Amino acid sequence: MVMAISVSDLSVARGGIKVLEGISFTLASGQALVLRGPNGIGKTTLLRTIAGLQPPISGKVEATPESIVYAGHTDGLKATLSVLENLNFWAQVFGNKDISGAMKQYELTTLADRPAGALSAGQKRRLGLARLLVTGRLVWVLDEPTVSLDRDAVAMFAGAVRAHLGQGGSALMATHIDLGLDEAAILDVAPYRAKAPEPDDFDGVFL
Amino acid sequence: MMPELGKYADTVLSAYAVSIVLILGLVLVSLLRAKKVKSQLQEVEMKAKGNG
Amino acid sequence: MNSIWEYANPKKFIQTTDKVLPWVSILSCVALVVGLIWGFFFTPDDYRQGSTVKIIYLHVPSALMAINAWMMMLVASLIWIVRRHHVSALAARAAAPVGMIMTVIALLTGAIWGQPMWGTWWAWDPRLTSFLILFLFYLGYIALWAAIENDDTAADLTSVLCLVGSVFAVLSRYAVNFWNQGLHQGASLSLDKEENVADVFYHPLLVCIAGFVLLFIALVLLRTRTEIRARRMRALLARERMG
Amino acid sequence: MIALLVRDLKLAMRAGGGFGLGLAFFLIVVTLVPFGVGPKSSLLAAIAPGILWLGALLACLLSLDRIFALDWEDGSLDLLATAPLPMEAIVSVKALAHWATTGLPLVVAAPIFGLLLNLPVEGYKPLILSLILGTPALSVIGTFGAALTVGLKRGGLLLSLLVLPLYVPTLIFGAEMARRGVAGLDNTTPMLMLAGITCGTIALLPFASAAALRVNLR
Repeated sequence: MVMAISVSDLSVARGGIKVLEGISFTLASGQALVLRGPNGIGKTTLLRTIAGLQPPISGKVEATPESIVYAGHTDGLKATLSVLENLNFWAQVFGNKDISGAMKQYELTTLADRPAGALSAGQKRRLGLARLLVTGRLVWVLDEPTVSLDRDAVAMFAGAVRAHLGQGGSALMATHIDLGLDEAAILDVAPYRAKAPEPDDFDGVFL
Repeated sequence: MMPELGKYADTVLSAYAVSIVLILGLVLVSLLRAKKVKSQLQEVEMKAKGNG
Repeated sequence: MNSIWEYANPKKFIQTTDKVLPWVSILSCVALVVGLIWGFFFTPDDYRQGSTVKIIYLHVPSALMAINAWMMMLVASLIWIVRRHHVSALAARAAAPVGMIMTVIALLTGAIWGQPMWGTWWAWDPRLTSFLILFLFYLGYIALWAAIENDDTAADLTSVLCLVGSVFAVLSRYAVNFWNQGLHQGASLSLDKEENVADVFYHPLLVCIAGFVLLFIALVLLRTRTEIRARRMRALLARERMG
Repeated sequence: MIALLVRDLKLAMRAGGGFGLGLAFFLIVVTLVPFGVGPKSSLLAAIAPGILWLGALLACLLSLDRIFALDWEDGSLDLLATAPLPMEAIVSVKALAHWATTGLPLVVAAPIFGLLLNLPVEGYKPLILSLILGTPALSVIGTFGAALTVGLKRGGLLLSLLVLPLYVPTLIFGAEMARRGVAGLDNTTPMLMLAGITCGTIALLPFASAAALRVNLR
């Protein structure tokens, strides 16, 4: 079994304040892991840290370099570009050409020439998720991927994830919706909430 | 005791006045802020210790 | 094994400056009072500039400190970038307004001096212009600190700005020199003091410079302490919201 | 990288404002100057290089906050940061796209505006050359300012305050080069200095911009 991500004793901070600490898990290829936890606990921060957008306070994130692709709350779409152009752009950035599979998977073919600004919220999200397929990367790090998707679209997404896992990919996501992915492991991050430090500890980090 | 400043008295005196006002202003602002922040911190610290 | 970096610990810094700050303050007061009184009351007039020569006791030290303050900020920024000591970043932040006031004093005393000497409050003399640009750099630096909420982000970004700004400040200095040469001949408007500073003026000037240096140190120490406390207060408040 | 450049240029075209707004602003500045200083053609000719340089600088400044702000808002910047492009490359491409949409049109249009301001015939070559050499530096420096202020809600004014002092050397040497050219003097020194500043900023500043952007994405 190949390791996709290995996180050991990770602490992350949002706005200079530690929110989660002591998180360890491993994600093998072909596996999915769903992060659960109440709002504001730091799931987004954790995912951004794993994606390499921000440095951890302590601990390590190990992953094959250039294997992670991140998708956040926003889809990074340009309203004036068409669906095709948006997707083509991301495919080119990641050095790929073929986007037909992604278009088909998320049923975007009929929308191909529509400017992204004229899509509904759910359609935009589908386009955002289709971006994952054209990157050709193995590890998906997804933050609330199913927001504003209807039931059919959620099924589409679940199908895409399953196919991705089947090809040796892996997925790490924060979501509250039951995707119907029985094989996905669940990690509740609530117990890892950072404890407030002692106020007397007047140290280099001021707390 | 005032030295003879001649025709440039206004110039010299205004230069000294402006500079001294600015320096004293800076010192005063720094001191006041130092005092304010110090007392605020003490308050917050009391509260923090009280809670935890 | 007392390393100098020990003082980069905020608590240690406050403890140490508790003892140092009063002495520096008293010394700077003494030096300033002695230097300025010596300069103002007990020096003769210059044969060309008359009594306006007395302005150099304010103008030269403040101009020196305006530049040195930026240098100090540059060093502090580098220390923050390389070693990530919070006190260093906060010291840079604390020094900026002091440096800016020094720049203003240098500009104002220069303008006041120029009025009778050159017949105009302002001339686009290379030195005056450079100081105006330096003032703009200070403004931008302080504004950037004030605009960013997250302290570490602000420290990082202002450090980068300070580094880049330093390079551009030096470039501007040369550019301005070049630019003015091309238009008028700067010699008659030169602010060059060295040539007419005789010993009678020189000794009180040295005392004044020492006074300004000590004043700068005292103010920066005081303001850094304030910044450390403000920072800790924000951290405590944030912790409260968290818990 | 080419994909990013093409996308940015496409966006600038689609939005309509990209090429047009900067030029329109430039035109307005040039139109307003005679109202401010009087219609005497000799005076206008004397200040034409300076006005054109200032106009270029302000037109450039206007569009700076758009360099990263739009990509920041819609999340593209996060995604680009995790893409297989180094941040330095992203920043450089952004600066290039900005130059292509503001600097380049200004260079092309400068002769027409020079005409409006009675620029003497021998002034055109040095003016255009100085703009070609100088405007890339304006874009690169502006990108640095935009990277510093990208996360800020009301960064526009702060951006100007940060960037304008950094523009001083470029403006001085650029305008000086054009002015000396108009006066028929030797302008090799300012030309070399201008070229040096542009090369230096292009080579070094993207590293600072990339560092600032990384900090802002945290």
